[in-house]
Amino acid sequence: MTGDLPPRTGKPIQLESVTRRWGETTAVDGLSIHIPEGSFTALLGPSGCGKSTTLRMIAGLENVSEGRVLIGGEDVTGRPSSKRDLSMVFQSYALFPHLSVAENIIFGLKVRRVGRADRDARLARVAGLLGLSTLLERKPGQLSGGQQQRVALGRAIIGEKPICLMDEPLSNLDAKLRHEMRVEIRALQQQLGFTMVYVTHDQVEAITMADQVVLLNEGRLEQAAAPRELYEKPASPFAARFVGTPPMNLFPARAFGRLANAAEHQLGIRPEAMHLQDGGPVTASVRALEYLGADILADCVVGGTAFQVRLPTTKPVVPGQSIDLGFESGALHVFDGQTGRRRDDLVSEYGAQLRS
Amino acid sequence: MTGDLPPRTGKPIQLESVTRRWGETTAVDGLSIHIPEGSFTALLGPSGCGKSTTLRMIAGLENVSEGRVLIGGEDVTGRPSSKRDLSMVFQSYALFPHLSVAENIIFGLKVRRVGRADRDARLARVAGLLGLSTLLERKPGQLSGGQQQRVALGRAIIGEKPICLMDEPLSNLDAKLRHEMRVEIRALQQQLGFTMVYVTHDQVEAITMADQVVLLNEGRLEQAAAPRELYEKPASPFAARFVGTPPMNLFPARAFGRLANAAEHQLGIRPEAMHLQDGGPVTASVRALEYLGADILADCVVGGTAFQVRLPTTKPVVPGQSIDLGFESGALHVFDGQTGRRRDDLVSEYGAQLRS
Amino acid sequence: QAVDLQFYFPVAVGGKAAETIQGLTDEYAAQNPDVTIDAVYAGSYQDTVAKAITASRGGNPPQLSVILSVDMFTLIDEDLIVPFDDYLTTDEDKKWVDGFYPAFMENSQTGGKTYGIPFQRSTPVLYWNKEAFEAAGLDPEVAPATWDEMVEFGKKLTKKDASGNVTQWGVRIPSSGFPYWLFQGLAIENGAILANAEGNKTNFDDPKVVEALQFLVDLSTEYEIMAPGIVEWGATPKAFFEGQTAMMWTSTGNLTNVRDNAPFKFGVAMLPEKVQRGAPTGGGNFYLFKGASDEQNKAAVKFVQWITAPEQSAKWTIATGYVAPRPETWETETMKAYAADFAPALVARDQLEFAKAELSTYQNQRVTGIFNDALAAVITGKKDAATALKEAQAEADKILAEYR
Amino acid sequence: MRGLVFRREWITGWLLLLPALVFLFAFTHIPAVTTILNSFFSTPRGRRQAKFIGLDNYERMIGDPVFWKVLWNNLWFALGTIPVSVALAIVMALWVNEKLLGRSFVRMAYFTPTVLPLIAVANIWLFFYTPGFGLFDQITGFLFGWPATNYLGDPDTALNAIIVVTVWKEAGFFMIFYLAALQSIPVNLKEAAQIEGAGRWTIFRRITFPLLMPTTLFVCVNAVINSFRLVDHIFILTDGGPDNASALLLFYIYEVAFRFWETAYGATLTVALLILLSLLAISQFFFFDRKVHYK
Amino acid sequence: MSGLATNLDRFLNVFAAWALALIWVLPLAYAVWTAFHPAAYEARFELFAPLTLENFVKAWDAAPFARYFLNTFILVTMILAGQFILCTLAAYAFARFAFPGRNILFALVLLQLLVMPDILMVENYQTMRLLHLVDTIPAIALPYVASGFGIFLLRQTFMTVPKELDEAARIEGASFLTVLWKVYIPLAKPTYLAYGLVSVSHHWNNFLWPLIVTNSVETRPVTVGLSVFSAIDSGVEWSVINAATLMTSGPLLLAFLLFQRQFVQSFMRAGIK
Ligand SMILES: Nc1ncnc2c1ncn2[C@@H]1O[C@H](COP(=O)(O)OP(=O)(O)OP(=O)(O)O)[C@@H](O)[C@H]1O
Ligand SMILES: Nc1ncnc2c1ncn2[C@@H]1O[C@H](COP(=O)(O)OP(=O)(O)OP(=O)(O)O)[C@@H](O)[C@H]1O
Ligand SMILES: [Mg+2]
Ligand SMILES: [Mg+2]
Repeated sequence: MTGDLPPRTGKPIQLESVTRRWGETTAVDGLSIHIPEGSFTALLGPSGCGKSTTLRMIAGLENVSEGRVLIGGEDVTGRPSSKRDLSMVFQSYALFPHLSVAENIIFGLKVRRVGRADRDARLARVAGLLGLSTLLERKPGQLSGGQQQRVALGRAIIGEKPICLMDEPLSNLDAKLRHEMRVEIRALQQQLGFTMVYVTHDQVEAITMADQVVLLNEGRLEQAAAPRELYEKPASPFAARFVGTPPMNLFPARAFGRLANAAEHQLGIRPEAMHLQDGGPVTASVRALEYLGADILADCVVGGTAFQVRLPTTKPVVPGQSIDLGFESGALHVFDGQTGRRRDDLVSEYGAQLRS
Repeated sequence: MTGDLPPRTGKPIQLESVTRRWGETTAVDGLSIHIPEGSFTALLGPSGCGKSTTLRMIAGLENVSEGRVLIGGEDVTGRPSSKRDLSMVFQSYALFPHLSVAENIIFGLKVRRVGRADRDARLARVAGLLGLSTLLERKPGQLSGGQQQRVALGRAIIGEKPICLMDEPLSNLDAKLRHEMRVEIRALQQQLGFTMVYVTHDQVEAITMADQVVLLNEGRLEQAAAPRELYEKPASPFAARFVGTPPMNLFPARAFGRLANAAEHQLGIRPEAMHLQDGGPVTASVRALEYLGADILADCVVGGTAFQVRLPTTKPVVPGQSIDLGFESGALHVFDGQTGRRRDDLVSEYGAQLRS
Repeated sequence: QAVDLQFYFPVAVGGKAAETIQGLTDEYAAQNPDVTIDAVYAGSYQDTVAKAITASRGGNPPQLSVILSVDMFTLIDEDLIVPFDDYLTTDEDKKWVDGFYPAFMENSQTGGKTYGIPFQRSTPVLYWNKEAFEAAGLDPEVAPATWDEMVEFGKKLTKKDASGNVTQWGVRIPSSGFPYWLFQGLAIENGAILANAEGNKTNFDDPKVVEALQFLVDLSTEYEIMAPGIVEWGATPKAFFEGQTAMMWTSTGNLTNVRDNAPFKFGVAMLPEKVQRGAPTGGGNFYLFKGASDEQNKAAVKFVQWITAPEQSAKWTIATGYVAPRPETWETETMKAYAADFAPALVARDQLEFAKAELSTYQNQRVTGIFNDALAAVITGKKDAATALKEAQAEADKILAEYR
Repeated sequence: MRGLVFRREWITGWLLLLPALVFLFAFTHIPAVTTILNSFFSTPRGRRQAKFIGLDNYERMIGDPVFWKVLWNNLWFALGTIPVSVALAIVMALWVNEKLLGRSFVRMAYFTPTVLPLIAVANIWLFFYTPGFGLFDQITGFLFGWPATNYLGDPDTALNAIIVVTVWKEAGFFMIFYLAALQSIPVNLKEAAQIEGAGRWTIFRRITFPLLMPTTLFVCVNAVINSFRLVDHIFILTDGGPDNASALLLFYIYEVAFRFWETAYGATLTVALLILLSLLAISQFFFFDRKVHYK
Repeated sequence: MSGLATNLDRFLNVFAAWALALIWVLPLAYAVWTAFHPAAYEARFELFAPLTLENFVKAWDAAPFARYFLNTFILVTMILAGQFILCTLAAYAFARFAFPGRNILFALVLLQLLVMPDILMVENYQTMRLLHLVDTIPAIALPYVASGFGIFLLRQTFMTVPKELDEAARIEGASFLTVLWKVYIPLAKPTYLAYGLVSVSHHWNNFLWPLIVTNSVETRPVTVGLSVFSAIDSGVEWSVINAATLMTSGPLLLAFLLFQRQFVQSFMRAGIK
């Protein structure tokens, strides 16, 4: 994919307490993150939490109300987008309706006067990669939703810029294509070494692709960590429940008979971390079952708190049944009742008490 | 959600060898499907296979090149959309940019002159359901992508029409919200009894929500069946690989040493249907591992054919290792080498041979 | 039962005129309850003809209208007007017709019939800046009386600045829009008559006309006392006020304007003579339109007689600067007082003695259009006078042939 | 079935058009047909009825040097006004659509030609052009010491002087439509282009301008037509002179029809103008409409 | 570096825009200058020239302007309402309906752009007489209510409205007129504004046809009053003409100042992917 250009390395991005307000709405609130060069950073968070806004501020499309944006160590806060040397996939695609697919994709190359031969070669490769080869002459209006999205993707990757921003670039693709694209994008990114900031609502995507996941909530940073850490050591109940499907089960410590006198902490266990274990520490009654293909998701209840467990289809349970569940000791998470912060110091204590 | 109106029951939809062409492109090709009243039908298929086009033909937005569309038993092929009494979520949202969120949602109610009080009550409920209550005065341009999508959803469900068409209505929502929405939509549909045609690329969505899944491929019907059946008895290799993530592994029968003389059939086993089993029938070498959170996806190879297995994180394997895998006999699928059709008659035979 | 009259009038000298006409008609209506007069302002002269013809063709003609005197032949040709004679039956009436200045009647009668009654009539005169005369060492009270004097004075009056750009011209004879009118002054002074009384023959190629035109061109090219090229009519008074020119030829219709706005003492004189004094007349006449009932026509004639009567005419003249068309008007006390106060007003009247009919033929606008184009071509140096006028004459002949 | 639907759409279309067409026919087309018919007759004058004279009027037109002169003038005029005014209109619209210092004032300035009646404005331009004390001469005299220039009175400059006034009028007029059209261009397209490194000019050339094409088509068709229609100011500024140097076709038609009252010949010239404009404007429309990207 | 270039670029743009604006406003500025100064200062631009309102007084007294303003107001309202309705319906038909004869009919509409209404004055006068409308305000208005210009303009605008919005409205059960009313018209608002201002300006300033088809003070528009000053026989009196022009165009300028902000609306086209 590099064409005749030498592969360029990415640039680091630094946001320093960046804020964006519209009147009374604060979309992004004092956000500070560091995105190392050549890394793949996923922005994750609920709808409306400020992911796109953050991306757009990095791109220079949105004014920064407060704070600074640094790219490659330089303060670019006031620099126009066209001078930031990056590419972007818009959540709304933003395809040029009057240009054909091919022209849309090579738009940036033309702007930069890349030679015709090089341009055509790159176009052919990108189009092949995205399965758009037969559609190059069409206008965006004649494409399906997923095809449009792929064109937007093509426009972003053909430029091989040091920074690439993608806003939910695969949301309208089917699972298979999505998987292929994930692999391709990741391969491309590693090969060319550009810095990727990737907005997604798909956790599998975030977890499988990213070096770093930035979790936002209502415009503020919730946690920035490697995917595995985010999954295994969520910093807050929000992070715990947001990452992982179905979400982590949270119980007030007192929900368990054996912990009736515990402080107001919250205990968390992931549905997939529990398994049927006769005489296991948690005894729950099954309320409902949801068939998921490979597994069954069981809605259970313990001490008045509802939670879910993922069980294999091989061992059937029925609603109304009472089951004993166990979990590995490392699967327990404890969060402070007041601050909401993670309390790893209490894990072994609670684990022991539960099993006692 | 029914307001003061009596709950209306859905209408059945029937497509009779419907075809849609643009010049040389055939987007939908002789498609015949029956969608029973009050059912929840998911349209599934790769990007560009004609899902949206099918939906738009049902809605009357796209001319039918050939064939007929029947709604409630009546031929509506030439009837304008406004007379078809249905609602729709567009893949592109199609929000009215000049109207506020509230006005967008109640657009249809106003058109039908629903009384003010009723309208306001319904709006409040829908907005609450979709988490839009604080955004009602905004214009679509001031919303995030996911918020826009929810407005589109709100506009479609507030009308409580006998038929509701949704084109990837949750694609831009985060996992949590998506899950909630799925539950709400399904509940609403069952409560009001309308007929739902739902395009999605998310199989979990299709499988958990739908009564019937219609799988399209290049404009033609691949399979129409209940989700469980589609997953458990895919009618073709395409269906087998398209449904389920990661896709079903397909092997030429001869890839296995023990079947070296078999006919040119294809054998399929799902990655999650295999498990480590010392001395199991399949001996493969591990190539690479992908961390998925709860599981590990192992890329393996047997007889020159690559395939994937989902393994629990609890039993670690390493690349290069050779592993023995087993599977339940019901997990084997056999497809005819010529026609591609499913050959359930051969399953036990192949199963026995493999295990022998 | 009252007789209804509709009366179109144009305005060519600013707001006062419309007011005065309106006032006069109101006054008449008050005095004559048996007539209602609807005086309709109809724009410029051009607009008025357009309106009158459109309305007539639409079957809705006015009974009376003031239109350019030179349009008489056109209106006859269009069969839109009727002569006054049918309604001027008594001796008194006939005497009344003879009571207008003959120069004005030349454009009002043809074929022995009276089609127009002079009303808002004018004639061009020469205005001069007394202070500029004084500065140039000329007697500020004496205007040039002949062409030669005009040239001589003009040379003295033409001033240049250090870089050779002219800051004050000697004379200004505007030539935009309707150059034939002022040129006609020159032509008449040179003894030429541009068209016959029947309106079907022109004399554009008369050597006297050629000579007059050559003189006009020479003012700029040879004597260099007038700005070259087409000289704008509308900006002429302003140029005079601004000291851009020391003398100007323009209509008596400007008298009020000049009196009000000239920031210096000025004089008004007759146009200078060559072989004779001379000037064209100009302005509008009353016409009676076809399609009215006898009663209406009679009432209209009565109204015309009233409004041209001395008292009314005096008011009108004083308000607008138009030349009162009947000598008797000048005998009224009002006019005498006015003239005593503002002597220049008399110059135009006195010049009428030498004035001739304004160029007017059948298909008048077209013929004068041809003539105007020829004049413009010569003034801008695109053609020489003789050829241009010869060509113009040939074209005019072609058009007028069918009227002979 | 389907035929029925199509017919319903037809009927709706026709019904929507009906009110407008009634008025168009009553006040434009039927009178226009009368005009065309008139061109085959002689001008009725008073007692002489109009009589059928076939193509005589057209022959006369072919032989009329003034006609050819004004036609050439008009073509030159069109060439001088259309490109400049359309280009200026776009530039002006882009400017006042941006965040610009004192945008309200600038916008109002560009709008003045539309608000002020052309006749009145023509008088003002008359002053600007007046030799000696006119504004232009005052300025050029003051700055460069140039002598007085008779812009309107010289056949070589008269038409150009008219062109300047027309450009002034037209650019401000078309600016309004471009300004309105600019509002419907989605911002995110500009953003996408910016991201791709496109500067102002590239964004304009590759994005804004193509998306403005529907308006440009409208403006160009109107510019062509206006270059044959805008004559009001000529009456004041030059009255077509000197020697028809600044007369345009429509001006000549007015002269023939409303000064000379040669209605038949006027009709003939009108027919010529209509044919010319149809060729230039309507065919321009149908040719380009297919190429314009609307949505 | 690049910041400097951008600033220079911006500066040049502002400079050019202002330079052009100053040229463009020159006639208006001159009109204001002369209107508020005595005639002697028509061609002399001295900072401390005495100010006067006399020109306005003179202009106002020259005609019954109060009545003329009322008439003009009624006239333009009538024309504008008619044009908006007729042109909207027709443009909608051309933009979004397929029917036989569409091209021919559109050519007929374009033809109206070509035909100068003044040329048809005599015929139209006859029509008005047949309708007994001579000397009424509707007579001035009628020939202009179906405007080819407006139909063409609105068609171009409607064509750029995203089809999805039309579709979404139809799905919601909106009839074609509701779609027009609730989708096309609001989205074309800037165009309506532009057209409205242009049309009002044009008919506010129209002269010849009103002059010919009306006779009485009760029906005539301000231009007729204004025309009194464009006298031929006397020279041009710029100060009075310009005062009169400012007086008659004043409401238009005011309307523009009020509406100009509305031109810039930024909501457009979000909400569609
Ligand atoms: N206006 C058009 N002209 C030509 N081809 C078109 C047009 N619209 C759609 N198509 C083609 O028809 C096919 C089906 O399109 P459709 O939008 O139905 O796909 P889809 O199944 O909805 O895909 P996706 O999941 O990507 O939205 C696509 O290949 C598309 O390129
Ligand atoms: N122009 C605007 N005016 C006011 N509020 C805005 C505007 N644009 C965005 N917002 C608000 O800012 C917040 C953040 O928006 P943003 O688009 O960044 O969300 P997001 O994280 O990308 O969400 P999604 O996943 O739904 O796309 C949202 O609540 C949104 O409503
Ligand atoms: Mg977003
Ligand atoms: Mg689709």
